[in-house]
Amino acid sequence: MDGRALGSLLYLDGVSVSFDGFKALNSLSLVIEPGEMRAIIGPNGAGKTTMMDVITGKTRPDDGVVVFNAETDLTQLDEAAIAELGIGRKFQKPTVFESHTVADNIALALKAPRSAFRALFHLLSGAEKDRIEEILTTIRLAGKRDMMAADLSHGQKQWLEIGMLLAQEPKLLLVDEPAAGMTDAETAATAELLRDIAREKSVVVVEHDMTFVRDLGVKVTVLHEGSVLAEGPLDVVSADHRVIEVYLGR
Amino acid sequence: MHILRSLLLSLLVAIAAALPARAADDAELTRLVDALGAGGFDDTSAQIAALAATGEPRVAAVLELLAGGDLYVKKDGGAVVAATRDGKGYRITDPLSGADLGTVDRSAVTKIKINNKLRGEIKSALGSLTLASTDPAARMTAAETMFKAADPESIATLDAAIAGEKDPAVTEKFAEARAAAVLASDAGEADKLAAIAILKERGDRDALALLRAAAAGEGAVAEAAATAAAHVAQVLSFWEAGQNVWYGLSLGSVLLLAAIGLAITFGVMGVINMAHGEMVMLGAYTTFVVQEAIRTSAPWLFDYSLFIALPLAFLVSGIVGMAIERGVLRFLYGRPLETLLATWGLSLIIQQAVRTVFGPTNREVGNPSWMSGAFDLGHLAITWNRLWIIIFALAVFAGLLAVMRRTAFGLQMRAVTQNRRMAGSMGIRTPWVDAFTFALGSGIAGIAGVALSQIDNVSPNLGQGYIIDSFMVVVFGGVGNLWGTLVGAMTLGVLNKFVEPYAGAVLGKILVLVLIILFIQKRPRGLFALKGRAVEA
Amino acid sequence: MTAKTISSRLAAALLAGSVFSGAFAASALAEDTIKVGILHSLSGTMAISETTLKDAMLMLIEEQNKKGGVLGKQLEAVVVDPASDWPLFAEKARELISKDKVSAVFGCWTSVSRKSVLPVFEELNSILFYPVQYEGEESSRNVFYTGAAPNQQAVPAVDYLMAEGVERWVLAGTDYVYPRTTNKILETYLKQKGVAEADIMINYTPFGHSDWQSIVADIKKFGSAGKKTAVVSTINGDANVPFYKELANQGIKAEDIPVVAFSVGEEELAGIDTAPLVGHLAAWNYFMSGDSEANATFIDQWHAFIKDDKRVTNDPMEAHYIGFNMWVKAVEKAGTTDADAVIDALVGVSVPNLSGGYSAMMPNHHITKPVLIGEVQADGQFETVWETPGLVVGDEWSDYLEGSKDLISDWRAPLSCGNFNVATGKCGGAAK
Amino acid sequence: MITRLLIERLDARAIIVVAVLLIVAAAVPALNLMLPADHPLHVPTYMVALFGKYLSFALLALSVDLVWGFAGILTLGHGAFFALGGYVMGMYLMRQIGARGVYANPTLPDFMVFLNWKELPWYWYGFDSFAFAAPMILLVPGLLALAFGWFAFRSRVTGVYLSIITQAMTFALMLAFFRNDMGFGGNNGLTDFKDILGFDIQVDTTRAALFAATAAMLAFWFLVATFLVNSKFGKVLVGVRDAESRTRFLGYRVENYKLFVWTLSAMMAGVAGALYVPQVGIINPGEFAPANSIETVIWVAVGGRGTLVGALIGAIAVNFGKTWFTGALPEFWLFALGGLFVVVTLFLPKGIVGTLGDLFRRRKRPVDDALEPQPAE
Repeated sequence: MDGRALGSLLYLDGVSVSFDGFKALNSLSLVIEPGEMRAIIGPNGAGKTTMMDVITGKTRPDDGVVVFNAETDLTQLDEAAIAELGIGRKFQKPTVFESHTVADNIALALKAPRSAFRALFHLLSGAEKDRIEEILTTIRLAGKRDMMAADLSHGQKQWLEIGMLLAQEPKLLLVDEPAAGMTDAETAATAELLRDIAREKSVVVVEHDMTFVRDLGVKVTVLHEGSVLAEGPLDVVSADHRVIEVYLGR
Repeated sequence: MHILRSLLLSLLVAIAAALPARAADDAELTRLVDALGAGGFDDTSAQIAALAATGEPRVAAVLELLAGGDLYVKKDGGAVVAATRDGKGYRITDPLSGADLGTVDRSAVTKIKINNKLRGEIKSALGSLTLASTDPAARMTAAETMFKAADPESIATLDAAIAGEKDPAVTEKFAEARAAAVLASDAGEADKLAAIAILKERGDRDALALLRAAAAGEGAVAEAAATAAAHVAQVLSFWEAGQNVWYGLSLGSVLLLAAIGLAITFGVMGVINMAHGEMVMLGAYTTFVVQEAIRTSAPWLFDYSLFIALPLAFLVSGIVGMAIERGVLRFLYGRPLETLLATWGLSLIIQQAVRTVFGPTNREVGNPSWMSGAFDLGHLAITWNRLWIIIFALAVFAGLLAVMRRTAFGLQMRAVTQNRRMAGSMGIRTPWVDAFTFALGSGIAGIAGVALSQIDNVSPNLGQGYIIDSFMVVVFGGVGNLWGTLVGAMTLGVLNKFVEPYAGAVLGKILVLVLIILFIQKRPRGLFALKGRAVEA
Repeated sequence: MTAKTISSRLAAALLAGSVFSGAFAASALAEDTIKVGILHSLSGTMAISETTLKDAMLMLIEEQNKKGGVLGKQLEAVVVDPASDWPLFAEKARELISKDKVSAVFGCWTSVSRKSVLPVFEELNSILFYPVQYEGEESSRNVFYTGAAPNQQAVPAVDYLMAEGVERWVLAGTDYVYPRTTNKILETYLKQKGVAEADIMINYTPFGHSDWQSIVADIKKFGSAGKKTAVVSTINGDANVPFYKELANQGIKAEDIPVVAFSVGEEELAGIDTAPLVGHLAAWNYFMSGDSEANATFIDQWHAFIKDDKRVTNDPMEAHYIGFNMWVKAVEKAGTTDADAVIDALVGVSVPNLSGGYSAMMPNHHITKPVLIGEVQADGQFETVWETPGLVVGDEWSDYLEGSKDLISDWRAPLSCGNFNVATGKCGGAAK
Repeated sequence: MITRLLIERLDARAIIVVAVLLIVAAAVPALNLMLPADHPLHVPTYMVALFGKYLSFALLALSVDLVWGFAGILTLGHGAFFALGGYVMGMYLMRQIGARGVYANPTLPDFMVFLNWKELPWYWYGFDSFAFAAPMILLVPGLLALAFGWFAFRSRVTGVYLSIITQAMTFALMLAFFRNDMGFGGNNGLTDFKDILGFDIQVDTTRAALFAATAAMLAFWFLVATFLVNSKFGKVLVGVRDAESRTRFLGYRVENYKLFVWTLSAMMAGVAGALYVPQVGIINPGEFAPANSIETVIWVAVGGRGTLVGALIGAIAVNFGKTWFTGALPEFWLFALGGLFVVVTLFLPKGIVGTLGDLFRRRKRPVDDALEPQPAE
């Protein structure tokens, strides 16, 4: 195992991915400390989603190192194994189980054995029910417990998905554009929610919305053409002339 | 047939005029011809031999008539006449002179029956009679017939013919026929060795058979024949591989034609179009209707019938396709699985409708003359219809590619399928693009039907036979990729034809299906899969 | 169908009213028809062949009704569509017999459909007339086989070709029971006649095979060995058109390699341009070109009934013609439509066939037929080039198959057995 | 624990369906056997066989609904599992004929005798005993499904690609079984059965018993299916259907879930085939035809996908329609059937059961989605 990863929660070094000749990631390196919250910004096609795909096992990198918790090589694992390690992911487009109730959505995400056989004879315990209630309260959907997820509003779906992530009890949350399609009030509430979460877990947020990133008030990494362009507090980064040129300036 | 016959007739008259000394006694000839009317097949056989033995050129015309089934016996008096259908009765002529004898009732004459064996005998009799024909093609045919006969007694005749021949191609054929005859005779070793060399040069299956027969004995001749046969067999096995490739491409082009419309309706639009085969069928039936109209009102246009049928088939299937899209499918976008259900229902309806209108039986669609027969390319036998179908399939493919890439409609079509909402907001009338895209796919299926009518049954079940293969091709090639469809079709075609000789037709097909299943495990999105994030969209 | 039923009942009522002028209550007689089941596929793959037979049956029934019906009652056709689906054949047969109470059923095409309905007819004790040539190896008390057995078609055809000097044989067929059995019989027969193993090539293709390039090329190759070669084709219906088109295109002429077919009749040829196929052969028990009075009448009736002068007639139609007339005669003879009585009455019944002679129902429930060999003509018709001097009795158990050479069938009392073993003297097969 | 499991998993609908099936299982044979033939309530024997066929189709439809309706696997090849189950049963019934075949050969079935087979192929061994054949009804389709699914789901073949290779599978099997060299009777298949478990297959009591067994078996599998879809397993399956990647990122091994339900469903289809064969009296390669599999999917769609009971209703309704149309409108029934499919897709997109359910729910639920933010794309 790569010694340099010691002490980090997530360690990416020299990761490259290309699709049909197009370099989606170009020798990308990134380190997330335990308990850290990080915002990642970058123009379209900068490689944000591909980076998430690599971390979560959806895409195998052509080259490079991806280490979780300083001990596990993520490039050798599939999505399910990585999820079980404690990495949760929220998609850009809210993805929930539309034909299940809100409570069932959370119940399916609860940390529990994932094998098909166990699922067949699984019965919801009292502790699990309490946990579901707790999460529903956190994501402000307690009153919509028995509603079909399909009938939720867009913002509520975003929250439900975050709630499902929480239910997984991950060590690291990857959150892709959580504020997309939300009203200003909802955006602010989401930022608050994420800050709450970040007290216990590491969070990586990919976001376009500058107000939102400012609300988060965390270290920012700017991606461009598949590699890191700049890193630091938002004020510092937004003053960087290269960043202004490729992203903020446009 | 008729042209050939009249040509021969005039030719023979000319020869007859030039050689009055050889003219047999007219009365004797008439007696021989009239004798044809009596007895069974064995008698007829003897009578043909007697006629041929006269060496009289006019006999050739009579024999041609006999082979064509146009010789009749008058019930009254037993005279043999040539007869052609004329309304309710027959117009009869004298078979030797061609003089008009008026018309008679159907019951007044009986046809002189012949069978295959007699047809063969007439052919070889005509062979020796036409060796001296002025038409090189006729001499070639005669030489070929004599080659097949390999009769030692014809060596002298052939020698004479070779001496008088000026056309080198014909001389070669005569020499080959002579070689075949020499090998079958008891000629000397040198002669036979020379004959073997000629046959080795010819190098086809017939020559191989003769050489193998000659190799059966012992001595220098047998040895030479064996070596020559081995050589020929080896060369032929190379050609055989080539022939398999050709068959494969030809099968591939049929698959391509069947699948290419589906590559649009299913591949580009995502409609699981189970009525695709019925669009092909409608195209084939359009061809039938066009040919039927031509047969009754304008027979001279028959050779152009396919050119007339092509645009019509495109229109018929295209309009039906558009009606389906406007009437049913447009309510189902975003629910691809339900398109399966609806199009399946439509395919049942279309099939039964065709069955009701045209009847359940096969309908005859003829091959125009330029699509009949075969020619040799080296030792490859290339049939014209297959060649044209390959060319046609590639032309359709190229045309479709051009429409997709080069026209405004193609651009709109791609825009709509990639991002409907965006295309709509840019002012593209997406409903009409959908309708025309589906019509285009259906129309192309229709013109595929025109081509398939040339090699397959035209029946209400026509489409059913192709639907599964079409889906296999599109999926194997990669949904949404035209080039994938082309490569997929050709690969499956060639694969099939290389497996078939070893495994047989049934097992071969099973193997190909299993290979497709395994291949999809390896490449879950087909041969030409789109990679990257676009897939998820 | 409903319209037809109503009109036939109306006709019956009118007839009764005029003939018996009130002696019978017209309404009572109108109810009292004899029902005849027609079990032919009108959709699916077999519709192509079977629809014609349904029409032929309707015509025969109509003609019989014009003659006053049977036993003074009108006949009523009950048409169902088994849709080329074999289990559906059994279901529809049961429906015809149990629900519609038909007196006899005319139907099926292909052995599998017959095998599917056979237990139903035996269980419910009804009568089936099967009009298509088949592989034999069966004899049921409830089935009457009016099509040809292999000895009425395949064997004479091979005899003819042998007499014509053929020495090398291609046995090409679709991979199902009829070709398999026929080819087994022919193979044994040919070997008995001294044909070497190397001179026989056997090839099977799937149903609806449409790409014949390789196989035709193989045939061509096999045929270029210097010996006269012929193809014996048991290729099934749909696959024939592309097969013949490929033969024509690859230039295989009948003089070089003749093809003799057992499943290609006038109806199949109607879908092909036959000019390049002149001289290829078929063996049947009836040709439309046959020169008899009965045939001419039959063809005229058919054209009038179907309202199309171009429609052809074929061998299975003749089989239904014979079968139907036999049934009518047997019912008249028995004086009832009761199945047992009719089954017993049928054996020995003799009716005119369309080739100018008579066909008789034999105790093995097969019929006597002339065997005709015809050559394809340019107009899509066949011309008879050879025929058996007399009638041939259908042989249900082939003499050329090991399992069945000792079996005979005789449904007359006292034997009344479909598989009597003459070697062991027991009914019930070949107990070794 | 087990009682709680059962109580939680079984809903009112399942109990009603099972009750109805059990009543039918008892009533139809009773009405057939105990009433005289001219009684107005008498069910004729041909109807018993017909209903038995419908119910085995219903079981097949149930198995398709399980994979298509709940796991989102559009199978166009389930007919293959049905037919394999049917062939297993056919082989057992064939061996039961024994020396009563036309050639009286005690071991070889008739079709082998007249094609000059000398001995029984090894894969026919054991089928003379029901104790061997019965597990094979589950094992043969199950193993094929396991092997096929293991490859396909691990390679993540999805959507139409999966549908088409299931179609290729059944098509290949059809061609294979058509081959006489396979030793399964070729095109003719297996037929002319005499008895089952020692009872004459043609007598009314056996038919009635077969019918009752089919209805009971359907009830049993309906319970199994209900248990499955109401469990967490079933919820994961629906999750896979609606958002496969979400399920994966939650840590579920989608391929295992799919493989389990796929194999189970194949076994159900096999049982359906095994019950079908003795009632219709024939099994032949036509059952493998891709068209049959497509038709099964259509039954499910007509009844209502993802509702379980819809599969039953769809299968019975369409097949009843087919029986009626082929008798009443022999020349035009395809128009009626085709028209039905088009009309159902256009006007009842959720099938009969789904549409009824919607009507019911709409009355119950208040409309509260007026103030929703529009999604930004």
